[in-house]
Amino acid sequence: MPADLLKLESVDLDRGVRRLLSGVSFVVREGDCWQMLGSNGSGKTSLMRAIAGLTRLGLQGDRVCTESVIYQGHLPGLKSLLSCRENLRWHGSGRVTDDFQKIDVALARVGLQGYEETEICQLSAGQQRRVGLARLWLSEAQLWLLDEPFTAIDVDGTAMLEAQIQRHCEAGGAVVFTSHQPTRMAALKMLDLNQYAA
Amino acid sequence: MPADLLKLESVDLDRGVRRLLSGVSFVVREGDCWQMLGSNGSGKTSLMRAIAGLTRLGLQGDRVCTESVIYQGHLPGLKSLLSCRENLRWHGSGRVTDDFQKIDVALARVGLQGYEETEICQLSAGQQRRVGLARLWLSEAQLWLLDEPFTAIDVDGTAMLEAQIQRHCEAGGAVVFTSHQPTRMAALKMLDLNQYAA
Amino acid sequence: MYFETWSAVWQMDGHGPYVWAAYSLTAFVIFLLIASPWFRARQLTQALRDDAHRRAAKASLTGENHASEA
Amino acid sequence: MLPELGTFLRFQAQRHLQAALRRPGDIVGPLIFFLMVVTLFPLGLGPDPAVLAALSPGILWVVALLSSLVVSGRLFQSDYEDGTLEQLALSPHPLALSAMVEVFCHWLLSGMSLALVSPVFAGLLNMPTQAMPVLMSSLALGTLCLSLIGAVAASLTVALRRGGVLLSLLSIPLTVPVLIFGTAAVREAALGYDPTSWLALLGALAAGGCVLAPFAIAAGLRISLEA
Amino acid sequence: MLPELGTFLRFQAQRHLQAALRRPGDIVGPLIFFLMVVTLFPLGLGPDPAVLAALSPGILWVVALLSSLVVSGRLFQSDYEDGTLEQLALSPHPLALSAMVEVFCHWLLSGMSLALVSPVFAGLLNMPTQAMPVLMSSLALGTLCLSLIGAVAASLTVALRRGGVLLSLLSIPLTVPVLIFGTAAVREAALGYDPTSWLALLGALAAGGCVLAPFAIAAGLRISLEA
Amino acid sequence: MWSIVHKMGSPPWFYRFANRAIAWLLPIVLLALVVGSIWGLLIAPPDYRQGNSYRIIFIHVPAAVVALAGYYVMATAGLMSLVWKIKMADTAMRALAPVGAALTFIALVTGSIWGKPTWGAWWVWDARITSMLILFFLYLGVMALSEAFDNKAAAAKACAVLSLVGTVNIPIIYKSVDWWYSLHQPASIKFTGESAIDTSMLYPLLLMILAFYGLFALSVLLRMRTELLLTYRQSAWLNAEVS
Ligand code: HEM
Ligand SMILES: Nc1ncnc2c1ncn2[C@@H]1O[C@H](COP(=O)(O)OP(=O)(O)OP(=O)(O)O)[C@@H](O)[C@H]1O
Ligand SMILES: Nc1ncnc2c1ncn2[C@@H]1O[C@H](COP(=O)(O)OP(=O)(O)OP(=O)(O)O)[C@@H](O)[C@H]1O
Ligand SMILES: [Mg+2]
Ligand SMILES: [Mg+2]
Repeated sequence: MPADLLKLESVDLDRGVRRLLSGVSFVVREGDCWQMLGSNGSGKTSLMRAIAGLTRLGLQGDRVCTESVIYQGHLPGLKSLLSCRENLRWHGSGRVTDDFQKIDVALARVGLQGYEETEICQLSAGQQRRVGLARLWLSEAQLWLLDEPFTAIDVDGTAMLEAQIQRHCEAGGAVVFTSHQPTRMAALKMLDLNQYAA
Repeated sequence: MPADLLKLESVDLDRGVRRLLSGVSFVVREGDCWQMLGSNGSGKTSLMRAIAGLTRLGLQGDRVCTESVIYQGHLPGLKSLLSCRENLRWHGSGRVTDDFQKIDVALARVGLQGYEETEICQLSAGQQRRVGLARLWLSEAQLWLLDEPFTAIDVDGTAMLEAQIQRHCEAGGAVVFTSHQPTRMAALKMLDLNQYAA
Repeated sequence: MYFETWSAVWQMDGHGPYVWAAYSLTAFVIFLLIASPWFRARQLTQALRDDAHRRAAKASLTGENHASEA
Repeated sequence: MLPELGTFLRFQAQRHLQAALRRPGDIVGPLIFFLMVVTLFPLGLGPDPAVLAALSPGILWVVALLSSLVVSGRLFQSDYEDGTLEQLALSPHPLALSAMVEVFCHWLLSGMSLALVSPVFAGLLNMPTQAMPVLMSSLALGTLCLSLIGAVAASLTVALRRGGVLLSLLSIPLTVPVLIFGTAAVREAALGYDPTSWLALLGALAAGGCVLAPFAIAAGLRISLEA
Repeated sequence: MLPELGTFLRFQAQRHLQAALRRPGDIVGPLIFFLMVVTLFPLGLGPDPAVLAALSPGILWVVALLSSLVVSGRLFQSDYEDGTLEQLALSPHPLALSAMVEVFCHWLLSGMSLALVSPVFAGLLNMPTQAMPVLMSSLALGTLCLSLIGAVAASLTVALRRGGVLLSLLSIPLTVPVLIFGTAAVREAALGYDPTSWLALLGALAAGGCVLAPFAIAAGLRISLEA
Repeated sequence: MWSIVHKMGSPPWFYRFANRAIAWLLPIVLLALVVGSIWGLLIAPPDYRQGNSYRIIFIHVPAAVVALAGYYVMATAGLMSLVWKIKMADTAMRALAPVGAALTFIALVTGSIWGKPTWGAWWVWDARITSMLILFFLYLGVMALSEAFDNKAAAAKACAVLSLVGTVNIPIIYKSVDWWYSLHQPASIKFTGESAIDTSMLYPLLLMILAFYGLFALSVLLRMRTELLLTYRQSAWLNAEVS
């Protein structure tokens, strides 16, 4: 049986004084791909941050999570004055690389060939998101937590990202992502947060 | 024949030293609904801002645009410390209202009943976008320029916004919007910016 | 010439260091003011010319190819 | 419905004041900052009351200038970041006027409040009591000029990432006359002379600024939206 | 692959310095700001060289303190706003160390550069030449303390939309010892006495700060991410 | 008149004009600078009160005079860029500030070097010196603003606004600094040159002032040509012009 990468057991989530979610239980195993669903304001972002360990105050219950995790939230974590290549030397959550060839390959994968030396602030909304997503090609983390990764990404980019997510899961990783759009991915598990609304 | 609300005639668009688009011509008449397409970085946002009249330095060519226009870009134009209701008293482009009933109706339409007194900074990403979109229910402008209005909006919200856009066009208004997702709207005209790439 | 000897020119009754420092600093700034845009322009025109040559060479090459094909 | 210009400007002012009153820290903060900086001077320059009294007009005015600059640097920042500025620029009402409304509200909350409490600070530095009214009025007029200058600089730098220091570089040279007239008025008053002419000069600067600055601010904001 | 702590910190430092050097204006800017503020004092206090020379240690130190506080208030701002801070907090490397790297880089670029050029400013105020080395060393040590204090305040206030100014005011009282020791050292040196004991006190403050501040900063940043 | 302005506004025409003007100006300016310096350093007699240190005047005063005038030239360029939207005025905006700042710097540094033997101090807060320092700050502000924008067109417009605001302010600043200084009952320090200057010193001074005006024009044209080469490196006319 594949190993558990993340385990929530009857977790309650508060935001300020309000209880958002109660009794959430779910387990992410190697090879799993979860889409988190829920209407606006249902608590997807809050739960994602709590899973990643960014907010601990509002979380009650048992949370077990692997160390080998990468989180990509609404904010891309890019320095707007550095170029794409310089930014990706430092690709999140304490991972760094000096291998420019690998970085350039990742940039090409997300469709940014020719933009290696462009500063982030000179890119369009979607291009900036793509630089952030290029980290997924560089990372060696097992569990990916992605909050609305398809935002501002065009049709080609969406297909490419879906393929990468599936590849990662097939290789024994696991992905939890939120998205309001239906995707074309196979073997997707759904976690609907509306049912846990407190 | 319906009147022209916006007319671009062989317009070139520069961003810094780079030419983004060349030879764009299109006309928006009353009742038109245009979706602007184009891959990431093709110049949708730049063109939208130029149409609205926010950037003039990079635009060469003839641009005629009605005065009765509302523009909603990537930034919602909301004060994060004011409540939804207070924010909507001032609903963009110089229009104001003191009619709280109308504001509350608009908020209910975008699914934010009960959040009238909540401060913007306490809302989720999608809820904040919804407050911005509530302006469309309050506005009396004829031409709507919407840059990625469906970002962060859930499935119900998307349907509701699509319906509102169609209603506006049927009532003799016109809408130009960008979106990477295909929509379910009827009688949609497409403007593909990739074909004007310089 | 007002001064009698060259050493008097350097000394200037004790004010020499000040005067010469002022003049040499000015000369340096003027040199920068003229030289830096001058060399930058030379560099840029050279780059443009190189580009033109490269394009011309490429064009003639492909042109020959077309000719040989025909 | 497009409102009358008057209604529109009233709404603008209400919006601005409401948002500011929602965080009173932003109004009280600069005052406490001022107070603390004033207390730093006896620590740095030594506690001799006579020396402090002689220097007090200069110290108070320099500190007022600095704190006014620091505060007014953020004048259009939030409007730019949340997209309000785009909406104002697209409004059929003149951008110059709506920007001026913001500047006035800002001045009311920062400059005027500083002028009102300034006697407290002056007391800390042993300034003679007869100079206090002049201190207050010179600060009231002077901070209006400073807010206008700061607003011009802020409008030009609002789109620039990390425009913080740049803003001071642009505005400090322009503020020199305000500083000179302001200190002169207070010093004359402290020495028992008539400060009216200096106050009149400050008033002239403020009036001239109110007429000319709106154009510069509107032009600056439009350029910032282009960047 | 998870790098060694050393490599990771080196990358952090490079990233920070690169972004700063991309805009040399960001390093030169604060120095010119300092220069401008120094010129404001003769304008406010009068041009008498003897008075200015006597006040120069205090003036230079107060201005250094203010400009250091203004600059270091934004220390973690961009990291917070662009999401870098979230990534740092999730990294297995201690947040305290990566934050300290930022503080050191910041100090190198702001405090050290200020200390290096400070003789120019001192010359403008006619400070005696023999005090210059002491001015430089006291500023180098003192700005390190100021950066640490500023960083603690910045870590606590980075997420606050409300009353941010108020909290950063907490840091001014903490800086009082630095100001007192710094001015004392320079004044003693200008009068021809031995300033070593004051410099030693400053050094002790800096060393103590380097040991304790990291914990406070890391805790502050984690709290800010919860907000 | 308008046709000239129109022509000046066209980048190709201006590029050709700049090339020709530089070819003429460069030797003339260098020659005038060398002749004026030799005249001032070696031939002119010393001042009866300051001795030989006064020879700094031949660079100090020309630099100060041209630096002051330069700000007004910059403001005029700003007006042309904002009101008539002349493209070359944008280019000029970005070229003028560094040159003006350099000349102001020369005036400041030579002045303070001159101050050491004369007053015994490198720096004194005299009214005119203070105004010059503020002018230096104004130039630095324009330079910093122009560097901070990525978009060159926006940078030029922003600098135009700033320099116009500065121009409105300059007379006020000068007047206020004068009053500030007289308010403080200045110490006994005075400029010596206020009395009529002897013709043996006047002629080299006039020559140097002319030479510095030429230098100003020359370095502005040089910088503008570089800007043109950068901005229009893609365009056909420039490629034709270069090769
Ligand atoms: C940093 C210090 C100084 C600065 C910034 C400075 C600045 C100026 C300026 C702006 C002018 C004006 C030109 C005009 O009004 O047309 C000038 C002229 C002059 N300066 Fe200086 N100056 C400095 C130091 C000195 C010193 C130390 C001396 C000599 C003792 C000196 C002697 C003169 C003379 C003789 C003139 C020309 C005569 C006149 O127009 O009154 N300056 N300087
Ligand atoms: N500030 C800037 N300076 C220079 N170039 C820029 C700047 N912002 C964007 N660009 C460039 O302009 C092009 C168009 O950007 P724009 O934001 O208009 O694209 P878009 O079509 O809206 O893309 P997206 O779908 O990603 O939102 C991009 O290729 C980008 O590289
Ligand atoms: N800073 C805050 N303080 C208090 N409550 C908040 C805050 N931010 C969000 N909330 C509330 O928490 C709830 C969940 O927000 P969250 O951002 O997790 O939603 P979400 O599911 O990600 O929504 P979306 O689809 O819009 O991104 C919302 O109802 C919101 O009102
Ligand atoms: Mg969310
Ligand atoms: Mg876009």
